[in-house]
Amino acid sequence: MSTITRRHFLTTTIAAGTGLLGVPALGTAQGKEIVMLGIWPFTGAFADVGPLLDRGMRLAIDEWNNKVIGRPIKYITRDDETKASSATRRMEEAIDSEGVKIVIGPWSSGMALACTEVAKRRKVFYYFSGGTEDIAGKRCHRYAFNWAASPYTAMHVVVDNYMRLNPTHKRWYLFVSDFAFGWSVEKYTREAGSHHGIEFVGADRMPLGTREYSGFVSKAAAAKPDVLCLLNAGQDVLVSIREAHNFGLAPKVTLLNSWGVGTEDFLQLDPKTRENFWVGTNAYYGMNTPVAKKMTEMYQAKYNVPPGYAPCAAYGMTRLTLRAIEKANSAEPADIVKALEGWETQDWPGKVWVNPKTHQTVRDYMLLRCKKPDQMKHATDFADIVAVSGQPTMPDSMNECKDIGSL
Amino acid sequence: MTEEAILRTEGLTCDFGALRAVNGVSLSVTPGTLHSVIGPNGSGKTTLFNLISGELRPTGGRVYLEGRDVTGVASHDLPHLGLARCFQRTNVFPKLTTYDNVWVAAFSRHTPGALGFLKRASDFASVDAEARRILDAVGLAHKVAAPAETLSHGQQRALEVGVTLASSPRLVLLDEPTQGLAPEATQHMTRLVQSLVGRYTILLIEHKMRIVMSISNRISVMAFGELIAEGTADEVRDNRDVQRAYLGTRR
Amino acid sequence: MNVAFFAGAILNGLVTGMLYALMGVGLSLILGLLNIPNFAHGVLYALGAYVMISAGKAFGFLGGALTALAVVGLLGAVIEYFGVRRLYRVHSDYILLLSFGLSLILTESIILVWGPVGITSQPPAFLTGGIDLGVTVYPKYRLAVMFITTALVLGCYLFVTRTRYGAILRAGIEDKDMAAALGINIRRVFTLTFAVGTGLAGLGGALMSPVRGLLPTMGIDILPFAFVVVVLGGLGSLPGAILAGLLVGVVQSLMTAIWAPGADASVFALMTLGIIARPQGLLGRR
Amino acid sequence: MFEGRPGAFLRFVLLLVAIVALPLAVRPVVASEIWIFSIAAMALNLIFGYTGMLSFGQATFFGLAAYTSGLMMIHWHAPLLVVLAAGTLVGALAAAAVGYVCIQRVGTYFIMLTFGFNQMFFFIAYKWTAVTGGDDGLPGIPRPPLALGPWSISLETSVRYYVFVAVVFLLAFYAMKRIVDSPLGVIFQSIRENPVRAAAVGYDVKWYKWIAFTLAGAFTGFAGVLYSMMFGIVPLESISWIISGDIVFMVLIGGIGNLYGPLLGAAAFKWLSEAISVLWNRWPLILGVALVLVVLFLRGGLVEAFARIRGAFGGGGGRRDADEGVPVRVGAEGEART
Repeated sequence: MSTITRRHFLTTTIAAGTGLLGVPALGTAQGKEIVMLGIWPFTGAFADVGPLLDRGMRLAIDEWNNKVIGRPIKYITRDDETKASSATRRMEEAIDSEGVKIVIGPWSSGMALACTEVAKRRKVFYYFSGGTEDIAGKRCHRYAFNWAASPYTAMHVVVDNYMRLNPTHKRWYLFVSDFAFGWSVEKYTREAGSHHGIEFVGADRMPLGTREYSGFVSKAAAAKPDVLCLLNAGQDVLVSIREAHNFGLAPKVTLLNSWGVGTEDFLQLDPKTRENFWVGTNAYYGMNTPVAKKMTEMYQAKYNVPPGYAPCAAYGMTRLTLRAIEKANSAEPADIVKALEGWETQDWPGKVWVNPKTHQTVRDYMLLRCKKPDQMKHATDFADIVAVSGQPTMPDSMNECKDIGSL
Repeated sequence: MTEEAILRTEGLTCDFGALRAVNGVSLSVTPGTLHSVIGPNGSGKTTLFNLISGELRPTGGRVYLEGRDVTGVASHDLPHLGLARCFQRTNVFPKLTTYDNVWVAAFSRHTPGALGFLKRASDFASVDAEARRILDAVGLAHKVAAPAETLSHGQQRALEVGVTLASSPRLVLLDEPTQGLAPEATQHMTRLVQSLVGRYTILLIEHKMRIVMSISNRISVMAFGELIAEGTADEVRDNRDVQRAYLGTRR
Repeated sequence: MNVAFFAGAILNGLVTGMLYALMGVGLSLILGLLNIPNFAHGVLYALGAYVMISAGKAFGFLGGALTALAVVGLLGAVIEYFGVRRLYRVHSDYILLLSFGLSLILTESIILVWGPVGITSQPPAFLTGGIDLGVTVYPKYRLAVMFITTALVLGCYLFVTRTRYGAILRAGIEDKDMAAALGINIRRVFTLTFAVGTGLAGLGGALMSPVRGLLPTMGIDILPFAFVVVVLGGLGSLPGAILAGLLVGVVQSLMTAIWAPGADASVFALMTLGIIARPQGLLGRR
Repeated sequence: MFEGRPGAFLRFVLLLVAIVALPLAVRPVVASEIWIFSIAAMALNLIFGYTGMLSFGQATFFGLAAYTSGLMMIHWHAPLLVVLAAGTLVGALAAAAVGYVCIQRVGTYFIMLTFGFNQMFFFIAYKWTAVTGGDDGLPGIPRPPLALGPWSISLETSVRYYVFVAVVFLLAFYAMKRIVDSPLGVIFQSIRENPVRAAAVGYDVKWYKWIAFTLAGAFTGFAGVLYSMMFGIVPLESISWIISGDIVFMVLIGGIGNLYGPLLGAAAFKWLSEAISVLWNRWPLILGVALVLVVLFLRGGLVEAFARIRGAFGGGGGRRDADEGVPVRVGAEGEART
């Protein structure tokens, strides 16, 4: 008795139905437009950095008033949500639906390792600035470049110069953010430290976004270090600084953030907490290169606050890319790559050389020391620049990028 | 050795904390008969049923089913040993169709082996036939495709019995099948229960005295968790203890 | 690993433990009522912290915390009145999914109103900095939070077990139909219970904001641990939730000190063992 | 296969149409994701819709299988079919182990146990950075070619991968249909409807719950492997309770207790989140609102919505269904095996 009851309903397949309701059309007009994607974290652990990166990239494009080699630039952004899955999905979607050929970002090294795979598979130009050595190392490929200094150089600049000024500080305790960035900077901090007989009295690895640092700080206090070296990132840096002060560890023990954002953190710390806080960074607005000075003026005029590492990095990468397009007189990824490889020029960090074999940008890294509140000439005169140097560069033998691969 | 009683309990006891709901009940049921258990509310009848059917674990005493000690055996094993029970409050599968209700009970006795599960449910002709036979027997043949929850109260009681019979048991425990039924439906249910005698041994809990007296071969009377009398309908009717138990004067 | 180190770890464990207890008590009240885990509980904790930040600017620390308690409690009442109440007669899984939907809405709303960026909040002036306890230096604010949350949890426990209204509440949780039959306006009891439960979560967020700082996802990070506390303590049992809260807090803190990677996973292993070993929880009945 | 049941045949044809039409409507990557998550949603539906157990930890099996297959492909360059089999096996074994513990409890305890186990495995994956890559996920997963005897078909492009995913989805769908149409289907539903009576008629309820949980783990693991190959990375999110929540979301939005509900739910969820996420960063807000509305007003999900729409437009010969008034419209698989 197979009466057709109400249950035998006609299923309209939702997939076919909803699909027709105006999903972004496949492939916009390829035409003359050069589409540049800035994939930044607007949510998640690095949500505060996304808007600053967006400012930096927009600043560079505005400087070129939205045109390069006579073609209009279409700048689009996507939110990677500080999650590897979202970064890949959004990047792939932007390549498919907007015809993106140039990708800059994201901010977190973990996301970068995911995005570089997509860039390799989809053969789009990819520029990243971050602490993981893998982009220009183990996972290098022809389409990917790293704007930041190599962690090897950076950690040597920080450790060598810090020990020069504090020869007796031999006991270091490390806080390491447990992802690609943290592992890389830790490896080279230890390597640089070995040259100075530094004793690493302890190291804790905690996930990015850790908020409960009390356990770690009391553990560090028990080890009686001379230096608490913060190799973590984002808000974690600020939380660990405050807890160090709450638990009476600082200011007795020096706080050193070897790969930091600088200005953005200084703004969120009150002057007393900031005193004698050492920071190594790729970009501090006090850098006296013509490009850096001009950029700082433009940024300060627009946002009346000095730019930190994030906007400077985004600006620097976009600027170099645009100049490479002009050098190659083409916006095709392969041409941009060839234009950049082996290029030696003056840009934000001063002298810049793009290593053709690893696509690592060889450039200066900075070490800063925060001033005492009474020494500050004005509200944003945060720190003295202790050292600016691009030496030593990583010996080729140590580099894991054996074959950069073909286009 | 062929045990003459299909079901035998020895000193069956069950405590809920301080309350002793069933106290040392020893009862035996002769195969092929309709054995009723009566007693005022709260005398422990349903608890006795739950002890026999494995719903509750007894705190003392033994239960023998066809000579095998089944005390404390899990309730899902008993149907495979020949015992099936129906519940005082209708306890069927509301969203499943009437047919599926009976079919699933019939299938549980059917041992398809591992590969059998790959076959489509509609491929089991023998189970299908068994389910239809029972649906006809309980008068629900015309309600095959209707979900059980849409049946009237009377029809649901009939389905309750149908699902119980579907496990093709040898001993059937019926817990107040006529509960809450209108007079006309009660008669229908009584005829149904009577039609089962002979093919199954029946242990019945029933409040309506006129029915119990007319259809029972043997009656056990319980009060305050204890067995106070047992015998044929006439013996029980004249027994002073039974009257006192029902009239509420304490012994 | 010297004494100072363990003392610090234990104290931290007690602070987080009391927070978990506070969250557990709120969750337990609602859980006892609805027999489902309230997935929105975490976000209400976060909302409390954010309301505290805004209100704190105007009314100071204490005023901010009380505003948080009131606002989140009120929101809890609204959620119960307009949403949960319609689902009492329906399968409890739907209430769970309603709370899951609400957690999505509230998290995104927090981001819309207060922005995605993490905010750090300072404790009141007289509670900043550390105090030397001889054994170890320990932040004054954390000690203060520990005492406040202990007082709150005990207050709540006494309210539920000693007062007349508490008895009505427990009757409602035990058997809502019977309680209604006895003439208790069960509707109002449930709305108020829900409000108290959520209010406690909001207050927990407000008090913990200076310790942990604010992030829109802070609620989601703490929710799993609040569940463990409730399940370990026994469904609907307040003393159980308090005991379990302290246990989980201390175990997590000690594990962080000894073998940090295993800290969080060990808490869930604790829950699983707990349920298998003592099915109804440490002090639970059902 | 559909002898005498036109409704079922019609639905299957519509499914085939959807499989062909989908990549035209949405990007192939999203279309593949829809079918991958349909498998995971079907698996949860077997436990939740059919057997009545709401598991909030399906991501445990999804993630474990994804990591296992990812590692096999990265380190041993294992072939495609081996990896799919391995992922399914891992999903099943993990589900058997976790399931055995969880089914000892029912209701809220069961939900929280599945959630607890999910969190435990999440934190293990989160901290075991050497193997799983921790927070950054496991990148660099190749997409091995489909080796069938002499032929070796590359799946590099997203369209080819879509075709492959659609075909294996159909196999998974057919397998699930056989399970649901087999006696297991009815037994699971009887356990959902009334576990006490199911035991009383002779079924060891825990044993069958365990079978359902393990089968679902196998399907979920299978989906996890397909997911790992799609983006070439296993993100930490694949084992986090967010994915568990999404899968529950899909089953509920689509409509539980029926084979096609989860497919509708997965399609609606993935398409909705893809379309909106590009337009508005706060898209989960809309999903939250959708979930609240479904729970309050449309508990049968899309399946019921279609039934109502169809009913409103003169539902043909179907007589008014007597249970219209019943608050819970859990649309049980309606075909009576007549």
